Amino acid sequence: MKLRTLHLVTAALFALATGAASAQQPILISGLVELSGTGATSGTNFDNGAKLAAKEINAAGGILGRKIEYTSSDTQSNPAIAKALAQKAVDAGAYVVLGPVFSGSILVSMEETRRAQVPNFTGGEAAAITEKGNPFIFRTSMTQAAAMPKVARYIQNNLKAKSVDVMWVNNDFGKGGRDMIVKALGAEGIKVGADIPTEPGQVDFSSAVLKAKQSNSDVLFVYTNEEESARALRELRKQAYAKPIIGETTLTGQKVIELAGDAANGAIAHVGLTADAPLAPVKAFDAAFQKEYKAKSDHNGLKGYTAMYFVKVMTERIGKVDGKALAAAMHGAKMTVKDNPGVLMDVTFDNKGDLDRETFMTKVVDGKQVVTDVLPPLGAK
Amino acid sequence: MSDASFLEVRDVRKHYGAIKAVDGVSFAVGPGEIIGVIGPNGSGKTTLFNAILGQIRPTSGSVRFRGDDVTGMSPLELSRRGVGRTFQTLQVFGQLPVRDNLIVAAQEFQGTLPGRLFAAPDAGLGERADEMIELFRLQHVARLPAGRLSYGQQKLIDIAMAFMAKPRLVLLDEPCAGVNPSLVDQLRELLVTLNKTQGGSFVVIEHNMDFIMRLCPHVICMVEGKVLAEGKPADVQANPAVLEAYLGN
Amino acid sequence: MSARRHLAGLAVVLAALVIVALFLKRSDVYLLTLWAVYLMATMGLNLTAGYAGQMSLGQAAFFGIGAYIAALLLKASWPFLAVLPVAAIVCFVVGIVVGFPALRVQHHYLAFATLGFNVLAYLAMRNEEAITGGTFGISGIPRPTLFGVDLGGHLAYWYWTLGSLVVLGGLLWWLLRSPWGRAFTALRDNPIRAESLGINITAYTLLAFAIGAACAGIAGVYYASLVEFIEPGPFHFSTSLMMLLAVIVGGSGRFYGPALGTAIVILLPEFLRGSSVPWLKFMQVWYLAFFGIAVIVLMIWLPGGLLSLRERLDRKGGPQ
Amino acid sequence: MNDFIQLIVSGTATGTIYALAGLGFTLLWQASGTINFAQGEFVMLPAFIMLFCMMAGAPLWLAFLLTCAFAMLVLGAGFKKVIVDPLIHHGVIPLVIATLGVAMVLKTVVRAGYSAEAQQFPSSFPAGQFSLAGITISYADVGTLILAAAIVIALQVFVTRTMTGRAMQAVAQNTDAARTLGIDAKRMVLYTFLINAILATVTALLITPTYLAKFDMGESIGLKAFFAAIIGGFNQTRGALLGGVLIGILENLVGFYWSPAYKEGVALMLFLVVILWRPEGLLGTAEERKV
Repeated sequence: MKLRTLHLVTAALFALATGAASAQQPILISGLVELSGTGATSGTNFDNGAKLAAKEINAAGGILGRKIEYTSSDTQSNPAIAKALAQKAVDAGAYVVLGPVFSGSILVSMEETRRAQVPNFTGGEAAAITEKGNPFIFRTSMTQAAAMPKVARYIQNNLKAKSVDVMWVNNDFGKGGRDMIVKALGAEGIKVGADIPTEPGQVDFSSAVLKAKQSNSDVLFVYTNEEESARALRELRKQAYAKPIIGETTLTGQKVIELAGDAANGAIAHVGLTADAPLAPVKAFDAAFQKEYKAKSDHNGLKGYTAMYFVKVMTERIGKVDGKALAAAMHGAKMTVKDNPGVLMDVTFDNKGDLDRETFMTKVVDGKQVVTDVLPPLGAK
Repeated sequence: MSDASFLEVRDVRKHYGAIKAVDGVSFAVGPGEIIGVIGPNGSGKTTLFNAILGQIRPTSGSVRFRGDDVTGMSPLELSRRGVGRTFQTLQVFGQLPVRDNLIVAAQEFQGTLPGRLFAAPDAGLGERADEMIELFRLQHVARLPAGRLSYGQQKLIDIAMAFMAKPRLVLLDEPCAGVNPSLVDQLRELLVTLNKTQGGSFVVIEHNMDFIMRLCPHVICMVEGKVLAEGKPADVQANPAVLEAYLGN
Repeated sequence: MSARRHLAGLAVVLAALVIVALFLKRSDVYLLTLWAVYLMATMGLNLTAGYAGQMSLGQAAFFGIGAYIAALLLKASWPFLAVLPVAAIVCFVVGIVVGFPALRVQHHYLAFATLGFNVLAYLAMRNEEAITGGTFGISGIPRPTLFGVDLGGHLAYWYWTLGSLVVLGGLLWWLLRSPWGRAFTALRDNPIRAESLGINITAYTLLAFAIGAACAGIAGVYYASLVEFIEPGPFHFSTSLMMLLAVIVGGSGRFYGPALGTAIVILLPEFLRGSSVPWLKFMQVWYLAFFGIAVIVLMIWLPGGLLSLRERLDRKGGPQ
Repeated sequence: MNDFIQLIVSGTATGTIYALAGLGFTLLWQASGTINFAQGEFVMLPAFIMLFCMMAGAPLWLAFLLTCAFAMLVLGAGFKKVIVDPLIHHGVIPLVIATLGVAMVLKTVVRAGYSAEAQQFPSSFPAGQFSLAGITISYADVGTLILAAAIVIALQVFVTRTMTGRAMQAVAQNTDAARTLGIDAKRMVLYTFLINAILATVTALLITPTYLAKFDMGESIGLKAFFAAIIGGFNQTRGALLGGVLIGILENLVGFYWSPAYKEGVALMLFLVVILWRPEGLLGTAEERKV
């Protein structure tokens, strides 16, 4: 009798111990982010978003009862370093890799995560990322290929423009967007007027704006990073450019409005995911982010945040911490805000790793980003 | 050719605006001759050297060496023709060991440029360098970087370098400056030895009168860019104009 | 240090690099390889700037030219060993052209002239999309198979790069011991005196540039094949600055200076990043500030670089 | 034609900014043979100091004055004492390398210690613009131009017409001779460092509204400033102005009439042409190669 009791107690203790052990063993998630170099702003936002989500999830009990251990490392915006860090993350036994944001870096580092069969969520928007048939790569935002047709359609239907000038920044982000918008405008039968490349970090936009003024097209499409967008808007205001100015994602962002001041008023942009979206979960995110980091999140913050929640939702759906199974389940996955507020908006993934969701048309009014239209997902007809 | 000298400087002028640093100097040097150039500071001696050696281009006048016109030729071309020099200030390669300083002073005269890449590290000049080191009594410091030696030792290296390639003509700019007086005699004997064993003509600028008088059979005195007197050392020294130029200053 | 002790020391270090790699993680081996690749370029820069005294801030451009040549030719299925001489020769020729300003200007002017070349090369890499792929770069660059041995694995590629580094280092060692090496030093220490001794300073200046550039071109080939992707970013002039600082911090004009300097620039920040010790973590954010201070302090107290430390101490304690 | 003039006008405004930063380069070079690779960061740091002062509640003018004092202390006297003085006798290169180190330190301190993001900065001039014969000119452009021109002229007058200025020039041309004339050479060199620090602060005040306060804002401005100085003539105060304006205008013309892609290469091309054809710069006087 005594002996049996002892056995029972030991067994119970043992079970408790192992159970506790597996509950305490954290899930390792590695972030590869641009904390310095040219991508510092994007990477820092992405990283902060992911950190915030991990904190919330852990506070609510973690994933399948296990805590998330999120560690981020700096790629210095350098692909060679990103590749090394991806190997390091794999060596350390990461369950999932988040980032990098820069397309140049992710194109290199995703080869490493693919080799190790670790799911990789990226902030990159270049079309090429999901065209390589890599079953372990997933986006956290809509591609330029998906966004630009929406912009072109808006220009056609709402602005009734016959010709458009395109001002873009000559980096992988700007060049990719420029190629896509030219294609999308062509599909709508809209003529492209002046094609105006600008340099990253460019300060003087007078000749660029003059080119746009001279070509006399109906609309100007601006696709540059935040600081350059602000400078372009100021110069456009200075030279009294009177036509509609439309952009994608960055143009009406918080940072641009802050930097451009009055000159941002009137700018229109299509935004995939914005901290100003008129949705309750996004507003909650916005408040939490501002409280945590004393700054407003840009779209990259939302990318990092939602990526972490995608991992949580899908891991709980498959019921185990298994990278290969997670990757398989992600293809064709659908997540709704109703069940999982952390994903912020209803979202679906296709079998290439691209995602689809509602998007917004925004406009800057009195120094504030205002949502003017909600555009349905591409897949929804 | 019998009349034509080894080195012939004819009416060389170097003007900087209104300043006439060298103002019509002519002289000739025969094979194996040692000529001294004296004169107060600022009389244009070093400028004359630089104009002869292609460091600066003379305003007018001509320089002929072994019958060829070499006026305004680069120092590189002149060195190829067998003209060596030392500078007024110390000019050794401070980071190279003494022995390498001597080898580098002659290696470019061995073979072709590509050939030297594949040549022995000492370019076949090791023995010659050791000879010079012995002659100048530098054995104990031969492996040290030249820049770490005393001024007098560096000066000796500097002079030895000018003779490494067995030049036909050497122009020495103040070889005694900064040299310990006890070494001056040794230096003069060295130059005499070199003149005898190697041949070649020397032109020496020097302020040390005793040194010049005992070394050079022929002396030129320059004042304000012009040749004031020329001839045997004793004659030049006794020339009243020369005395006045020195004392007048 | 006697020649025998030198060789023995080198053999020990090389053996350590060979053996240690067997126990390292994949990512650490990759970083070691990256160090070896950058070292090829900084050893070349050490010849140009350290031995011959021609301050060049354009080394990353040659590095990039080599990498782009490799990317294009390797993707066109050229054998690796055929790509190497092409990259080296092209960079050698471009190096001669870039060296020309050095004949007219010196020091800081030269630094800016070569930096200007670097910026132009960078702009061309970004804008000449038809050749370079523009800002998207070129991906899918293969790793070589040599004599039937596949060098695609991380260890195989490391040994291949290390072997190549030793060969390149040997060639440079031999070159520096030849009369050319002496002429380069003479050119740096005193060009005017050198010319009066028959040293063709025009030829040697251009050669110093060209040989340094060829080394960077070779390094570029190994880089492209290592990372398997290139874009203009790594060939920005800031890389040239880091390469020059690596040479100077290690000890310019000292044969092993670049090895130490490159390790400090490439390996040390990654080591700090990987560390979990709190104060080292703090260092990773502030790393560049400390590096900058170290550079200033070195310039003031030890301008010969870290490798001159012993000599400096010897001299202080010595009879002089 | 209007376009052309518009490009010239805005190019001139940009160019005067390059010139202001380039002016500091030439001053330091003339007085002490210092090549300052951290010149761009010398503009960046005051921008952030001004921001801090304003965050603490100071109005712009007060922030500017406080920052001037700070800059003179740290970027003027401190820089000279700690970096330049110990290194100046070792030749140009070690000092160049050390200033590269200074640039790295300043950038990292701002980035790691404050923020990697661009911050906006208030303009010292009223917003808005006016049209003149079809050309739009902003008040900021006019203000920058006038202020920059005034500074260059004032500096020229100071150097050539005042006792202190002439003493400074004497030191710049021949330190030893100046010393024998009883000029306190050390003090004169210190003055140039202080003037350079103030120039950098003024440049920061003028450019930060457009460049935005960011840790790496100094990179491009530093480079352009140096090119402006060399193109104009390194040993001439007026040279930097000519070089800067030339770069500003040509950049705009190339960007508009040829390709914006190579706009950033304009300064370099001009620089390469100048050093190959006239190394002393357009307005500079040749310096004899020292034997």
